[in-house]
Amino acid sequence: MDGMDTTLEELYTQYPDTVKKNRKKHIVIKSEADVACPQIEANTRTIPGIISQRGCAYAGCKGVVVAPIKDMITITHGPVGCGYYSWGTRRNKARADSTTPKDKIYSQLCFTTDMQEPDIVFGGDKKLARMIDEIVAAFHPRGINICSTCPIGLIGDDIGAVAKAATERHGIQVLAYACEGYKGVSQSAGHHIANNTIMQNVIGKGNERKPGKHVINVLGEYNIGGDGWEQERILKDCGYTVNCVMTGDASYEDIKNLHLADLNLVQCHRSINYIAEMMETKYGTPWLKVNFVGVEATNESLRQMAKCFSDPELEKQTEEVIARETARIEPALEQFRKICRGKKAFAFVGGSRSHHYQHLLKDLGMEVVVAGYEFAHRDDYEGRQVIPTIKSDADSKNIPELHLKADEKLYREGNEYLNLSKEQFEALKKEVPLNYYEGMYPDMKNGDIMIDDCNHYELEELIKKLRPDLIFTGVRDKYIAEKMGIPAKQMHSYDYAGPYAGYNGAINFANDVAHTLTTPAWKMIVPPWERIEEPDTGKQEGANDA
Amino acid sequence: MDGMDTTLEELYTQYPDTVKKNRKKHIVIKSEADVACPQIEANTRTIPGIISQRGCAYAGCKGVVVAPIKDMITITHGPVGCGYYSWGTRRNKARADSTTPKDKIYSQLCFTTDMQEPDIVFGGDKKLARMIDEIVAAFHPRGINICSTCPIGLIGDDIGAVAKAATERHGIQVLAYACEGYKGVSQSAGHHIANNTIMQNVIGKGNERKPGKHVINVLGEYNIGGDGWEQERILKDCGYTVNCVMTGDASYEDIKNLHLADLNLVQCHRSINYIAEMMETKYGTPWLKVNFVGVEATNESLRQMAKCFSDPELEKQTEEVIARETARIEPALEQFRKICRGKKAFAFVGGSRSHHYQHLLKDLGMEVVVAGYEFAHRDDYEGRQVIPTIKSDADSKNIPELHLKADEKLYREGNEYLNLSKEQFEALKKEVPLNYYEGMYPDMKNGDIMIDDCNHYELEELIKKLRPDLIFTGVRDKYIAEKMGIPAKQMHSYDYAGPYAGYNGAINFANDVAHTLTTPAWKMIVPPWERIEEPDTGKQEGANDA
Amino acid sequence: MLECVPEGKTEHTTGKINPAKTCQPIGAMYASLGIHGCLPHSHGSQGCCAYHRMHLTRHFRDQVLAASSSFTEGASVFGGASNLKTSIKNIFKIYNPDIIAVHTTCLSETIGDDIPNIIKQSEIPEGKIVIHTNTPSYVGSHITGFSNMCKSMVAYLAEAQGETKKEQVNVIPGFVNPGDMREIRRIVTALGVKLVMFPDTSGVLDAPLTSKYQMYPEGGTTIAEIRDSGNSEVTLALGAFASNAAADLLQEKCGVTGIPLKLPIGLKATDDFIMAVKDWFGADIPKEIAIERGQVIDTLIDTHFHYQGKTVAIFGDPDHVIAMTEFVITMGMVPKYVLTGTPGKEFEATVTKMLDEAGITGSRVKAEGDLFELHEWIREEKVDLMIGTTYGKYIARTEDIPLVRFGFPILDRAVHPLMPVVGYRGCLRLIEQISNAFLERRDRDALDEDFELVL
Amino acid sequence: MLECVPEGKTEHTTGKINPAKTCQPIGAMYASLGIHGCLPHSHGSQGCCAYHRMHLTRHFRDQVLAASSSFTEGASVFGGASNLKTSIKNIFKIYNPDIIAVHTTCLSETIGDDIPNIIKQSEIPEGKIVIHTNTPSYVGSHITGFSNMCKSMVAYLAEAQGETKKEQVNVIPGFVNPGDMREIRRIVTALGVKLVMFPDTSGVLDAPLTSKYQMYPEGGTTIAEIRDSGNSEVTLALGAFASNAAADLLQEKCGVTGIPLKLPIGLKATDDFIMAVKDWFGADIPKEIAIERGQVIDTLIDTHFHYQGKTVAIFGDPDHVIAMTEFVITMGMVPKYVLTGTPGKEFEATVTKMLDEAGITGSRVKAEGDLFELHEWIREEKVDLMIGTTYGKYIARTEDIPLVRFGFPILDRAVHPLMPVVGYRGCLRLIEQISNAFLERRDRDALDEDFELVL
Repeated sequence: MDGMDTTLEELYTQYPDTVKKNRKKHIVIKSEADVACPQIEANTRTIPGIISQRGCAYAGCKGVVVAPIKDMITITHGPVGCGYYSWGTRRNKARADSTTPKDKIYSQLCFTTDMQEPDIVFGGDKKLARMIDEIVAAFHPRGINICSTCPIGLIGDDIGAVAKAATERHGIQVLAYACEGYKGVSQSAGHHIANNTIMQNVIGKGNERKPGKHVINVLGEYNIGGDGWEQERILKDCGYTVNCVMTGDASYEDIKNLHLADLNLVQCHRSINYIAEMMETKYGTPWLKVNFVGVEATNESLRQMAKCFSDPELEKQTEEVIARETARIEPALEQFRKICRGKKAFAFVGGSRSHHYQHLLKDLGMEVVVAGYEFAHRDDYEGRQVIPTIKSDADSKNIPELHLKADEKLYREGNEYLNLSKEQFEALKKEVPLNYYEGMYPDMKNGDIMIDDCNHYELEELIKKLRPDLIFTGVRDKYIAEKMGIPAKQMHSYDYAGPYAGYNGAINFANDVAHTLTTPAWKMIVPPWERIEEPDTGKQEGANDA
Repeated sequence: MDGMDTTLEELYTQYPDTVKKNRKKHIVIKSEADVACPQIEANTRTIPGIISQRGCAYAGCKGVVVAPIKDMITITHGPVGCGYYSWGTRRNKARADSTTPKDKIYSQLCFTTDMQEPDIVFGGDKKLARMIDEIVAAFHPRGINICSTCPIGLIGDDIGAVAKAATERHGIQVLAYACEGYKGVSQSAGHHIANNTIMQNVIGKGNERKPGKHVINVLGEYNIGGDGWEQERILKDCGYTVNCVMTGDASYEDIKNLHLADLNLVQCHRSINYIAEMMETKYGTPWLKVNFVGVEATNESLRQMAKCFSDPELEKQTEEVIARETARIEPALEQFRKICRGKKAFAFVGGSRSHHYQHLLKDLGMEVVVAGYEFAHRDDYEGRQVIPTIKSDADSKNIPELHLKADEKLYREGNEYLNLSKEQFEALKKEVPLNYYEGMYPDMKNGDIMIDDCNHYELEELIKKLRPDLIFTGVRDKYIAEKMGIPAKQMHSYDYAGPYAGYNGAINFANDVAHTLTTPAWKMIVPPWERIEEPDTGKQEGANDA
Repeated sequence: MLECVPEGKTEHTTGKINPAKTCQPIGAMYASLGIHGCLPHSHGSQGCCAYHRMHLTRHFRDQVLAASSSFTEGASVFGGASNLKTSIKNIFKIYNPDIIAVHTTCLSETIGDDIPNIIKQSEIPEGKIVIHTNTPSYVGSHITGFSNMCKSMVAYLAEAQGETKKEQVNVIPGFVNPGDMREIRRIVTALGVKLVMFPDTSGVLDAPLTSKYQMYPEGGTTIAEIRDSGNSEVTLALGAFASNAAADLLQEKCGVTGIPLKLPIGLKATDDFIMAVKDWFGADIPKEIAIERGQVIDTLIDTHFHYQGKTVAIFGDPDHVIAMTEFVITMGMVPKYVLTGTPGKEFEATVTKMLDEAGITGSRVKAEGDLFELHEWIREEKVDLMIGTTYGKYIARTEDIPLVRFGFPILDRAVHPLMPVVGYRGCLRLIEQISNAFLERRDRDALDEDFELVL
Repeated sequence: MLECVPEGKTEHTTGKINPAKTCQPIGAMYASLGIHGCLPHSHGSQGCCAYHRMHLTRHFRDQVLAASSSFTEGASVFGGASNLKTSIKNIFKIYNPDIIAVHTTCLSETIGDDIPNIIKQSEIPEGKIVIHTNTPSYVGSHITGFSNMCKSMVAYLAEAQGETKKEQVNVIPGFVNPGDMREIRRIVTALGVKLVMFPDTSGVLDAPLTSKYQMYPEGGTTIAEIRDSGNSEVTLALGAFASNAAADLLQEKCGVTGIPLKLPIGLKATDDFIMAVKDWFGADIPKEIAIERGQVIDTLIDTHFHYQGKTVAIFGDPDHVIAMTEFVITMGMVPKYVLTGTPGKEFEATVTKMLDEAGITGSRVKAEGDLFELHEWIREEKVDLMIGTTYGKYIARTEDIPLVRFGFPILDRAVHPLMPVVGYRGCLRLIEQISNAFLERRDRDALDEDFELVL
């Protein structure tokens, strides 16, 4: 504990005073002595010039939440880059199904207005409108999203008006997301914007409840590497009807019916908690924070869900699934544990995943000693109880808060959704943390570091000082870690494998981690000529240009 | 003409006297002044040390004639090399059909006894017998060929006895070909050995005549690049039943019924004329030398064939095919002619192909100025009329001549096969050169060179002196020619394209030749720094080792 | 795959569907990484920087470090001067680069931040340097951004010390891989001529993994070298779109003769490159290079029947596509569709001239096109081969056409950034890839009876 | 495809079905081509020479010249002395090589021709040389033949001039491609050590196409160099099967220390090769080489998830297979089946030791095997990848397994003989080929929803 303090103090010395002052607030050492989580600063501006991993509101809105909707065409309104970079890079898998035929899936295409200088000068509204017309004529999509990029807000293009006119012209919904990159302080602003637009315009438009006794939504699951499909598999096995995995492999049609489920599960708390909360307000739908990453975590989530419905058959079936799946994968897991056990990791990933993966790593006998998020809020670290105490600042104020009311027709009480009496519901809430998320902190161990918006310098220093065995991070940090001699796995893309969620995901993950840890090249980094004596490489300089 | 004489005299000067004396006899300049073809020496020993293109008896027997039989397993009895080199390298295409299912085609496998030193010392008979037993047990082939390689004759393995015993033991025909590589002077000996063995052991064993009015065999067609299939296509269109293309895509079953056709067509005169001749003797089957390489040649062959049967319907159908096919390909051919016209070529290939291709080249406006064979006999150059005058020598004597007689049961007169009266038949023979081949010489032009067993030195000199535009040859010479700046096409393998026979073949060939002639790299051989001034490359030597 | 793509010709006049280009700043960032000890800086919202780093990292599979001004809404309204000044101060203090190379974004360009002025007002430690270039995302493409940053290197750094020039050649290599830059260096060095190449990402984006971590790896052109470029006799600008602007400025500013060349990809373009060096410096062609050239000729002749006469769609960045088109013609193939996303009429003029000279008719050539349009062309009339970036893979799969990956970006294969396609050795690599693409396809599609051992 | 191959385990104890080796003489012929100005001569029936030339030509796509004694039945009965003497006389007169390298065949070996004696009786022009080696086809394989000819080069040519040795290294490169030999030369030269490499087919079998034809191209080890090999301090024998015999004789005859090494294919084997040079000569490792090594490490780590844990069948020549097995283990793959056609218990011992050290169990290792047996193993339990010669393509297609072509012969692809697989650069090529084999397969087999842009 003291050691870690010293480590951090050493780290801070390189910083200019203002930076030091700022960054200290973003870093917390877990102390079991503390009763509650110390306050961590989060969702505030990155200091200019600091090499952060953060993206922008557009990335959070279009890249994370909106793009996975498979049967809508998403037009990026702006210069070419933003649409281009967010094309095909997030591994949100999508496939045809009974509601969405193959020719209505647009996941592999990229649409951008590709604004040119005259558009910046004279406005891009007309270009956007024309592109929509051409797209509708050519593709006949079920709906269109328009996501704006930085210049749009400045030049005053009214994408809302364009969307409204197009909706009327074409008779399909055209939605406008004013997710200019400069909004907020990270992707987080974009999540919120996306949540708002979808909540206001799509959810509740449908009226077809899927058949089944227990109908649920999985919110904040983007089906990266097929995670959502593995979750659906398990949930169906337990006896649930999955109404919609949102937005991974989701269709516009499914989202319209989102309010017709009995329970919202929340996987990625950061990116989707707004919808969960707003649905609770508007429709009364209860939500449950779940985690399907990790065997024990999956089991725990399934058991909590079963409790919600107070259905012995469901509970029985759940236990059967848990028993069967656990038994199936345990022998393989045990093999991988031999490689993984005792290894220490850093985790910087996603909107709940730095927390989620701690469970899976625990299954493998590994520990996360440093963890953090790029774009989290305090509640993701400390728990939702701190939300009322979070002060809004200039950056967060410009993201509209929707102040919804209970829907006159559709609102029902939480207990009704779950088919419980009021008393049963109150009892349930004591057992199961409905409509609540406790954050990452409680799962960390004494002396571990929780760090918000970790930057390159901090990462480099922490690696040098703590020498972890493995780093879970994004592609930008991956090769940095590796150049430092530390194995790294991309946890936004799973190094193109997956799924990593659920039982099958645990095996995939364990296998991949074991491979990464045991890649023979790690032991061969030092060339044989340096193993014998430190060579005077300077002497050789320029000697061998040819 | 005089120029060519001088050219050759210059060429000979490098030779030692004995070599000069020998080689002069193998080279003839076509002179229209001569009434008949001057005698050319052929089918005599290659002088030791001379870099010849010739192969051996094993190559001629196993590689050319025997291996293409698709439903027989051919075991090479000897050390590993000979079987290995003749594995998969001749492009004799074979496919399943009504008589031969896929699991009875062995074309892509290689079987060798892989003799080891003890086998050489103590004999390989037992090993061979055991291998046959294992093969029969595993593969259940319809028949087995044993081809011996050089040491077998010397160590005295009696493959005939092994074959006989195995035939009895397994109830399938096991045939022995004593085709040791040193026999004869080239592949030619092997052709003869193969012809003898098949004639004696297989042909005539069957009794199922294929249905059809005019049933024919195509002999000496090995279906390289699918040539045989193109010929079958045309022949069927004309109204023939193709009994067997031998041995390209032929089955053991088909060969047994070879004697049940009405007419034998001979494509490759050298490799198969023995069977044509022996069948004439034994069964009376008439044979006709045909050439399906070249459009005009194909037309001419088809017309001659039609005449043989004196069937107006057949003649009409033949003319229809000729008209249709010629019209179909002519426009494309004309395009290629623009590239090919006026180009001069050398041709060294195969057992009639140096002759055959002259026809196709003529179709394209090209001329062969030097042509020859590796393994031909005088009759291939001069015409079969010279056969009685060919003296047998020590090398040819050791290839047995089968002195067959007319088969008592099966012999019929030629006219009966063709359904002609004797008079009609005699008249036909005046119109169509039945049972005859005129050789290459008549088709050559004044001043052209005909050269037997052309060797590296002669090729190099002739290229330097005559600078042809294109060389048709084998893979060994191809890269030599190209290094001299002359485009070359492998005509044993068609550079892995084809078919080159028939109408489709003419188009393929023209296309490939045009490509080869026009490959842009030919014009870029001289580096730009040499285009400006001849560099003093010596100065640079050793300057840039790194 | 791509069942959603409409059949037949569609009206597509506006925007891009499946773009074949991206925006300027990433090109500037890549160029900046080719200066030793440089930290690229993106003046805009942090999302740009995040995207560019991610995208470059995916192509190169190596670290890409860059900082951002991290605009928020406030900065967007009031201007980014303070963000940039803070950035410069923090970067030098925390990350200690030798030089910061600032590029703008559509955001800061729309705002109209006056970067030179802001830099002047910034705290820059003694001996440290800040340069900048303007890279509005709504003009040109990533290639324009690369070009602009190269030009700014000249504008800020190149100096002519007097009239007399050094016997050395500048090479502006274009937006090519570090492996290509290494190979260009090898060739010029083999010719015995001193080389100043800028930018040079070799050693930066193809850096070895050793026991030591370096935030600024050993590679990259040093500032001293770029300064010295003003004293060179001549500049070879490889690729008009990426390199001419810097060469022109060098001529104007320092009197260094600029020679515009193609990227030295393919036989002719490599000939031209080598002859440019030879002609200017009277360099002798070393045997090694002559052998390599002769091997290319040999291979082209040996393998022509694997590809000659086949039709190809070539797409990607303009300098790459131009050079590849020339090489494909040299191979006897037919460039049927030639497309770049980058705007520029010179592209169409250059390619059309090549086609005319080769007597090839019926091809389509387009600048500022997109892959949706390329797909429409291919649907109208198929080609035998596609040569271009990873983004072509959807079309390749849908239409069952082999794809030879070439250019930037290649996101789904590894090792390629280390393997040069420039020079004569590069020709061999390309011939091998193209031959093999056809041979693999032949093997795949062959009927059993046509499946052959020797090809 | 291969429907005729029986299901299940068959009795196969005798002969070979689909051999994974060929006969000695072709190896001797290949080695001879690595002497400058040499005409190989096959003492036997002309079919051998024709086959060997054809086969080498198909692999190298370059001219392969060799003469034959053109035995007829008479010579087979009475001995080939006269044929050989005539050959020698004619060859020098007509083809004028500097040296003739005679090898025998199963025919002349069975007859028992006494070659040294015949050579002694031959007319050999002043300054010209005839050497020979015995290559009975019924012993060993083509690798043995290569080894024997290398040994004969030493026996006939190598001379030690006194006790003191020169600071130079002999390298016997093994039966590798000319491109490999070039790369070995580059590496040793980069280490600053003078090299005598024999044989050296670079410049012979990868000769450029220029305007001038040379029957004996500029490449190949000169006779003077081979003579001088006796004065070298040390011989590195690359590949035990191909090179140890010559190195041993050189040690015995001239006192040159022989160091047996693996073929420098793969990271470890290249390390060993470079360290052998460094350790003996105290050579400094140039930066260039260190960077290349670091790039290999970097690439292995970057790409491991493309192949790690996959099972492989490796087949071909023993030295190649041994080195590739080691590299495949270095890559974290599992060599499931390891097979050579060449006899030799050391093969099995060497590979088994590697597998044991890597803790890999359940693999099958066999010398003197054939591809029919390999196919049976694969049918019993499939592998993810095959690495070996073109002959593997039938199995690869039948069982739908990707094949990375490696070793000798490769008959159905071009350019490979120019592209080194030795050294660190060779590692990159192999990693690229292996990665791409898996990635191509992944793209091919992916469901539409799993077809991805980034991999």
